[in-house]
Amino acid sequence: MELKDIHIKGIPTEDFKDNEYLENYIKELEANGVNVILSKVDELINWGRSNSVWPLIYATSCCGIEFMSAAAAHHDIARFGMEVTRNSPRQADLMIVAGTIVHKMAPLIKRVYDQMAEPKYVLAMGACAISGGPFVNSYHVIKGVDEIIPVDVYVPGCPPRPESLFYGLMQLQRKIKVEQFLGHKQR
Amino acid sequence: MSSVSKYFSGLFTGIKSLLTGMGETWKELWTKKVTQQYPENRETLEISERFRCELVMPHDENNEHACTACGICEMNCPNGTIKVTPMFIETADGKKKKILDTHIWDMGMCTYCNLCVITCPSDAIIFKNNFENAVFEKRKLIMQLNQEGSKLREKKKESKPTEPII
Amino acid sequence: MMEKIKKLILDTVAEAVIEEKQKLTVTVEPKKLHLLVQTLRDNKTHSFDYLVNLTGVDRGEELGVDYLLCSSADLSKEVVLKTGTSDRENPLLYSITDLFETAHFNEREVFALLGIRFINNPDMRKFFLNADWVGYPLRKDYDPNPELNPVSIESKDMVDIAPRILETSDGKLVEEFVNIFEDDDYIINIGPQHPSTHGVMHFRTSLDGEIVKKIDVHSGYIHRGIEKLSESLTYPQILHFTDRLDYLSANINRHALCMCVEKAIDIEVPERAQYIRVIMDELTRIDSHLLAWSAMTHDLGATTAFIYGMREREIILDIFDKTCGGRLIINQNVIGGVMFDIYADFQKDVKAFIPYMRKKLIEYDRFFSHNVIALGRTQGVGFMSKDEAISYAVTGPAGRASDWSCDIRKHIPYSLYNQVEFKEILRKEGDAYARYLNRLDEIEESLHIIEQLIDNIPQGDFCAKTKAIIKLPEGEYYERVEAAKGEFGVFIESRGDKFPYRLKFRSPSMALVSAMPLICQGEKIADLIGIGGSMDYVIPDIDR
Amino acid sequence: MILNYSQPLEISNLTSWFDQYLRSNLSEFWTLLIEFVLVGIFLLAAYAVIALILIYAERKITAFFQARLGPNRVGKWGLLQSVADMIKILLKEIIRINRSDRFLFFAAPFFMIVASMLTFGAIPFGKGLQAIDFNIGVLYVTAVSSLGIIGVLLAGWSSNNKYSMIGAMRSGAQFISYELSSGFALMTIVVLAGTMQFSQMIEGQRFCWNIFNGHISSIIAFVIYLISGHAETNRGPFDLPEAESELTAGYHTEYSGLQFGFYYLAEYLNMFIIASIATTVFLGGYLPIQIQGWDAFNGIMGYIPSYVWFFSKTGFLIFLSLWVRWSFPRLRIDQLLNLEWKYLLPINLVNLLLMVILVLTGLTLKNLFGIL
Repeated sequence: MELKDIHIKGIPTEDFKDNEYLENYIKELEANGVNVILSKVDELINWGRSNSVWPLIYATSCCGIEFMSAAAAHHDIARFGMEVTRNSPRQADLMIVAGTIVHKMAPLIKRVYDQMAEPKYVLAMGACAISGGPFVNSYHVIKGVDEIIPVDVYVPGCPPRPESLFYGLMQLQRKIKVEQFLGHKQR
Repeated sequence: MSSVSKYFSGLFTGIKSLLTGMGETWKELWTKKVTQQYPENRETLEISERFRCELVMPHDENNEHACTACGICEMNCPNGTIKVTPMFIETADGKKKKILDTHIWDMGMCTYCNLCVITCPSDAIIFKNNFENAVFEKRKLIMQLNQEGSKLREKKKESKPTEPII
Repeated sequence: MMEKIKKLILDTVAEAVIEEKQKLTVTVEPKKLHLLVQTLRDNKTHSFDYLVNLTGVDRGEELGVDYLLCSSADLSKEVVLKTGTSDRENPLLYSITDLFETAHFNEREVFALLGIRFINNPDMRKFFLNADWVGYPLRKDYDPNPELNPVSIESKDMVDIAPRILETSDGKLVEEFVNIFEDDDYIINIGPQHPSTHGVMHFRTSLDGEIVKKIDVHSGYIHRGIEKLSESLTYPQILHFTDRLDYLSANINRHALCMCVEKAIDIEVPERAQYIRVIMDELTRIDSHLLAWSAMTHDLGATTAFIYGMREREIILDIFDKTCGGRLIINQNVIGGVMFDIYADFQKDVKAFIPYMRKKLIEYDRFFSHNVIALGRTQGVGFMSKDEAISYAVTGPAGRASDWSCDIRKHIPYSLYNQVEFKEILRKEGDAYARYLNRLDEIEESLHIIEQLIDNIPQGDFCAKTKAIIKLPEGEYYERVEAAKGEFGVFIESRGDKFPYRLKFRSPSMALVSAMPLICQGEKIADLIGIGGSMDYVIPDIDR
Repeated sequence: MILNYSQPLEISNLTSWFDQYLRSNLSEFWTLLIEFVLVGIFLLAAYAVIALILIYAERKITAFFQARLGPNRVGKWGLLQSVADMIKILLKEIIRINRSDRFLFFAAPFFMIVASMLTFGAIPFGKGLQAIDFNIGVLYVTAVSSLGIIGVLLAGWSSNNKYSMIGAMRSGAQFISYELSSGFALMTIVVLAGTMQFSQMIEGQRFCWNIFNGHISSIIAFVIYLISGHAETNRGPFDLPEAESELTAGYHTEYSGLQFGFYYLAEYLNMFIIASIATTVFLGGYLPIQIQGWDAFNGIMGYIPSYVWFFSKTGFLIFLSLWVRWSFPRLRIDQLLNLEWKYLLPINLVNLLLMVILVLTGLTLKNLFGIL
């Protein structure tokens, strides 16, 4: 598999940022070697997975409102098939961390993450979730949600506009499309 | 008797209100949809000029920028998103001069409050509206704004950057 | 009048120190405070029955509390009470929770952040922070070393035992522990991560079947320490926090802080900036009310209505976006004016929006306001009387739904509000439906205000020149504005520095949440959510 | 009297040919065995396909009601969206939950699926497209479809989750009460039709659908059946058992992966089943629109295959149910029970009596105009 095979409707591969990460990822996977038939099945599975990402919104503050905008009529996250927001972590595929995570919240976000079923992904939306943002110097704020749970995609902005979020979601779709389910490497 | 008439009037006003509501959704079913289709409309999508997404330091064709490494933006940043590292060189006439070494901006931490831009005395940095910034690794959000080998634009006439200052 | 109040105070507590600062300020010793507050509240002629703000301050040598009281009939009548204790090891003050219900959460907040415990407060747990938090962050000698309070990812069991200190009739202090719930209560956690708590509120709710028996409010899941952070930032830098308190009234909150600083250092704000500010404020209010409407309908299960509300909101966001480069957090107001002038088509866009919004209001009315299911779920549900509203300091559309005239724009007109004509929407029912209707009517009033201003924006500067470094002269400054959720206040104590010595935001949402246990009791669990929607609180505004 | 039209696209042509072919080559036993297996496979496939189509349709229609576009990036117009969802959900991890009743927890989704599956077998999809034609078809369908509630109750109980528990209890209360009125509504029509067998009931509606035949009484029964059927499927505004604003995901909060997929499928299938029973009982099932005397018109209508008629009528009812779902806020539990016990049930009883009178006095449409 090569990077240019990963097709996302509407944006050519070379226009995406951070392509080198995916290239490295593919190289790493190829080093393990997978046979062709399996990789075709993998492609089908990944097609299904990447197009059916049901989010769980871990909205704590402002970014949550922007997610609501993204879900509403003007932007319509449903076009990506992602409007099925599951409130139960057991049924969700993607946790969108939208907002500041503080000390008191840390155990809870970890717990919700643990309750999610594999395969699961995390998207850090906005400056607070990425690094603590405006409150980075505060005594009660965690400097980035990646200190607690692994993050797949970072969407910067304060808050990012819905289009930015969609761009991040497409980045995530690209990442899912690279993964192998039947091969060796599983998350 | 009144309770019976209340029962039926309650029933019918209730049904009427429900039908009115259904009428509204029926109308909406046929109105034009307001959805804008990003990314399919990427070519035509207009993000307002002033929208703040990415801090950039405009460079002209000679690879020159306007930053004097004064550090005012760094001082004004409320949460330490900007790191300006100056470098001292000796000019031809033997004076020590402070120039910009690196101007680092952490996109993942920025609150887009615009204080750095409005306080910059030499209008060296501006916000751009390019919103497609999501990446897979946090370290890639830390950006160096001055290009490799760039230098300070000599102050000649009113050599302001061509972009409109927003 | 002022003399009468002074006399009343001196008659009650002879040794009280009365100063005339920005507001009438009275300093008393802790033991006399309760008596004084009670007298002020209960006297007939100048009743100070509305506790606006309760601020804990580390004054250096002593730990103190400032109370801002005002009259519920005339919000411009204000008095500031101060008290304090010099015992930093075990500071104890007297609670006024029995006089003002709103004091309860505020006192718990002061305990969490400054370590002052209040005698006779029925539930002295820390409000924002975990019980095992080391140190009191707002004290000046707080040790910020992260090793003292490491990040823990271990889930802990909830402990429902509250300590309290009571004063017995013979003046002794007794510390005791009370169980919040009974042993066999069926307790469910609504929150902190729950689809309809409007953020990360945590209601521990004990149920009797479907009926809510008792609610215990836990907060602080998004306590970000804004007040502490502000103490080391300059005034222009602090501005960006105000947007993130109640992000739906971002512009109004920012207006409050700007006004507070402007008044303290006497900056004349250009007329044009005033117009832009008020128009943007009202657009923000519409935006916030629309979201409240949408969220409430969503809470009641009408997803379609939610989408309609968000659709109309998007038009306002576009206007914001074009004016100041932000959709939600707009960074528009700065000290001395506004950051960006309006764009060329601003007036055209806003004028196109007004009739559109009016049309949509009619649609909302037909679609939801008279729906028999919606009526059944909101009418008579979550009742709050006027007295309760005042005691819990519930302002904004929710307070006005209980027939309490509490619109700061009418009582203490600021900016251009004394030049425009608008109605204060009051309703007597005090239930969820009244709160719901109040919001829709207030959207109409806001449209009316914008209509009066939009064509008359004068030419001129949009921002006054300010000094590079803004220093506030020593003193205490209060400013109150009417945010979308209710009264938003800023209190700055300055010691002449470029940083504030103490900065406190009076958040309307805290009062709204504090009333939740009262008005939800005995209602169904489904109504708990609906009432939450009708109160329309924003959690980061509470937790700060 | 009954027009025997030949329809080239009718599937019954194919099935009867196939049946004859098998019988001519194999013994009775093998013929039946092969046919049973094929019918089973066909039903299972139809089950999955119908669910996928319904999920897609609902998401699209919902979007259109809400001024949006809905899924449109996976395949043309998003047609493959539910296929992608299915692939995903099949391979999603199934979480074993500590401190739950393991056996019941796993059994619950199967109850749900089996109940709807059993009902599915008795529905006449078209002429000759019915697995079993019971002589007590109506009773059977009512009885079997209500087994699904066991799945919901068990799920709520065994999950050891308080939200699930409340959801399941609500579901129980809701289901039992609404089962009454849906049963009564069907009985009203049984009185009119004089039979419980679906095939006979359908044939009796050739020129006059039951909803017209019993006029006032039938229409009342029809509306009541739609309301209570809608309530039985746990869909908004009756979605209290999974009311997401208060109970996150209600009774299936703890289910993940395929098990959740079962509930998800069953929800849509139940919606389909309710609509198809209503079609069969009230709207003449798979029969085309026929008007006594207009032979040319009848011929044209009859040319459209019967399953097309069936699915379009069912589709219309499903659309109606979606329209209702996306227009109203959710009811509260006491409102829900009020609606049933104070309004639907009494009206229903009176209506049943009215129908009896109508039938006895011969005031039904057929008798009034002397048709048939």
